[in-house]
Amino acid sequence: MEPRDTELERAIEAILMASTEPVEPSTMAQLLEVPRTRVEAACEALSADYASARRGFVLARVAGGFRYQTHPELAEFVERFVLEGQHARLSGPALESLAIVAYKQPVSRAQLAAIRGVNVESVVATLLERGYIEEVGRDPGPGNAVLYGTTRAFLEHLGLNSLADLPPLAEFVPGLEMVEMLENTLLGTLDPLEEAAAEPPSEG
Amino acid sequence: MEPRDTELERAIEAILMASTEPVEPSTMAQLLEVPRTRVEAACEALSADYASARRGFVLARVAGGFRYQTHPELAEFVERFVLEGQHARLSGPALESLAIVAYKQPVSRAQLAAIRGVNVESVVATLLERGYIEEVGRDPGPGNAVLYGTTRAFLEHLGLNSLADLPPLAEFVPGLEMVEMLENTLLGTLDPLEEAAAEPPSEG
Amino acid sequence: MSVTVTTSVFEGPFDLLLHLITREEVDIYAVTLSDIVDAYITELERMESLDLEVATEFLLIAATLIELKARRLLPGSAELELDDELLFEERDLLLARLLECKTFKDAAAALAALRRDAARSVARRAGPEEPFASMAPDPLERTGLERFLAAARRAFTPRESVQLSLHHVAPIRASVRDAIDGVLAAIPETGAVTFRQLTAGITDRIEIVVRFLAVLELYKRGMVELDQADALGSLSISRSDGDSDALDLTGLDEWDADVDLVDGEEDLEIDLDGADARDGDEISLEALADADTTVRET
Repeated sequence: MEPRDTELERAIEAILMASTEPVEPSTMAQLLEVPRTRVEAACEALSADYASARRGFVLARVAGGFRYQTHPELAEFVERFVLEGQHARLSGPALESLAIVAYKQPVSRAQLAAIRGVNVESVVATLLERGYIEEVGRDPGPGNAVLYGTTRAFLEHLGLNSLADLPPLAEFVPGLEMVEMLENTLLGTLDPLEEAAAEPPSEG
Repeated sequence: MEPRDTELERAIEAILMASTEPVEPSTMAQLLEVPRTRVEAACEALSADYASARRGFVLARVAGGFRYQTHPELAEFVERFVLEGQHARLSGPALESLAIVAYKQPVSRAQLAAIRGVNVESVVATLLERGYIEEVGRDPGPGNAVLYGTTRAFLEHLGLNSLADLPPLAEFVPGLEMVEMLENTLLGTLDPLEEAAAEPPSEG
Repeated sequence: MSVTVTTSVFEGPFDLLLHLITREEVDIYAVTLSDIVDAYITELERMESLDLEVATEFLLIAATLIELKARRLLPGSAELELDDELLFEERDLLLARLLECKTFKDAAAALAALRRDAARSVARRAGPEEPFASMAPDPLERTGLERFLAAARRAFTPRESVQLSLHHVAPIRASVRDAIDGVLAAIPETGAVTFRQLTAGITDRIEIVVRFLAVLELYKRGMVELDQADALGSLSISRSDGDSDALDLTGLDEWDADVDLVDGEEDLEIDLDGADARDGDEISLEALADADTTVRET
C-alpha cells in the first residue's frame, strides 16, 4: 500500500466542495496532474476517514464521479431543512416505462408501447421533462424512430455509479410459482380441479 | 467545557452540506431543538477538528451563518477546477425551450408548452434565473399571458451581435408543411389526441 | 374528446390482466379463467368511451381471452381444432407478455427502492464561494452556438406519428422448440445449472422468457428437475434421474410457438394531426359482450 498523499487529498476535498455535481476522477487527475488511480485511491481513503470519524456527510461515487452528500442516517434532519430537490414522485406507469428504458436502451417509443401495451406519449414526455431519459440516436431501420436512453440525472437520481450497478434483469424474471399460477389460469390444461370448475357455464 | 455531542455535530454537518446558503445558528437550533449556544459550540468544535485534521475545506462563519468553503491554501486548484473542470451545461429540454423562445419571440408559456408538448414551468424558471430570457410584454388576448423574449446576455453568451445573426429557421427546417404545423400549434390548435394522453394523477 | 380512465386502464392491458389473475393469491386454483374473463370484460365496460389507441390493445386481449374461454368450455370439440394451433400460439404469447410485464413491474419496484434510498442523501450543490463563483464561465457559453442550433433543430422537428400496432404481440423470433434444444445442451450431465447461467449473455427479455417456457416444458415432460430454495431465489435446473437420451420432439408441436408475426403484421398509422383517426373514438363493447353471451349459451 502506498503512503497517503495528504496534499492530494486536501486538493480533492477542496475541489469536491466547490463542485455542484459529481466530479470524475479523470477530471481531477488532469487538474492535479497525477495518475487517475492515485485520485481514486485518495478518494477511497477520504471516504473511509469520514466513515470512521462518523462524519455527517459521505463521499459517494455517483454517475461516474465523486461527490459529497449527506449521510443517510441523518435524513430526518436534512429533510426538515431542505425542501428543494424533492421532485414529485413518478407515477407507476412512468416508473415502469423508465425501468424498460433503463434495461432495454436504446429503445424506441414504439417498442416501449409494445411492451406496456398502451400509448406511452405522455409518459415519455414526463421522463424527458424530468431529464431521466434523452434521445440517444435514431433507429437505422425504416421510419428512423427516435431511440431513448437514460441520462446522468437518472443515475444521480437513483444514486448509482453506472448502469452496470442496476440489479440484473434476470433477478426479476418471475419465480416458478408465479409462472405456474399464470399458466394454470390461462392454459388450465394441467389441473383437474380447473377442468371440473369449467363445466357449468355459470352466469357471472 | 462541555462534553462534545457527536450526534449534534453530525446533524449540523449534514445540514451544512445540504444547504446552498450560509445557515444561521438560530435556524439550526430550532431545527435540532437544542439551545443556540450548543449549536455554536458544536460548530466551533467541528471547525477546530477540520483545521487540526488539515482538511481541504473549512467551516466558515459568513454573514451571520455557517457554511463550508474551500481552504484558502488550495485556491489554486479550486480556481483551475472552476475554470476548466466544471461541466455546468444547460439541460437538453432547457436548451430546446430557449431555442423556441429565441426564434418565436415574443412567446407565452402556453405556446412554449404547446410546441414542446410538456410542462415548461421549471424550464422557464431556470432560463429566467440565468437571465437568458425575460418578460417582454403581455398578450393582448384573454388572460393577458406573459410574453417572453431573449436577453442581451443570451446573445453575448452565444457570441452573437443581434437576433438577426441567428441562422434562419428555414435553413435547417425540413419543408413547408412542418412550418405550417408549427404555426397551427402556435395558434393554439392543440391536438385532441394529445390532450387525451394527459398523465393520470396516479402514484405507484 | 375527454376520456375518463381508471388507473388500471392507463397502466395497460397486461397490467390489468396480471392484476386480475394475481390478486387472489391465497388459493391459485380458486381463480378460473371464466372469472378472469368476466372481470376483464367488466373492467372494459367501465371504460365508457375509449380512446382508440388505448382501446385496441385491451380489445385484442379480451378477444384472446374469450377464445380461450370458449375453447375451455367445449373440451374435445372437433370444430375448434382448426383454430387450436393459432389459439395455442396466442395463449403462449399472452403468457410471455404477462411474464414480461411482471418482470418490468418488479424491476420498477426495485428502481423505486433504489430511489428511496438515494433520496435519504442530499448532494452538495452550493458550489464554490466567492471569488470562485463568479469566475465560472456561463453554461450557455460552454454550450456554444452549434449545440444551441442542434437543440433548435430538435425543438422544431415535428414529433413522430404514433405507431399503433394492431397486433397485441410484438414480432418474436424466439421459438420454444429452439430454446429447448439450447437448454438441454446447456445442462451438464451431472450437477445443476442455474437459470441465470442459462440466460447469461441474453439481453432480449423475450428470449429469456422463452427460455423459461422451455425449462417449464422440459419440467412438465419430466426431463429436468427444478429447485428453487426460496420464492425469489435462484432457480437451478438439473437432468432428471433415468433421463433417457431420446428426446421425443414430435409432441412439441403444440409448443412450437415459432411466433414470427412479421408476415401477418398490420400496423395502423395514426397521424397525430390527422382528423380521420378520430372517427373511431367510441368503441362499442357490444360485439364483445355478444361473443361472451354466445359462449355462455353454448
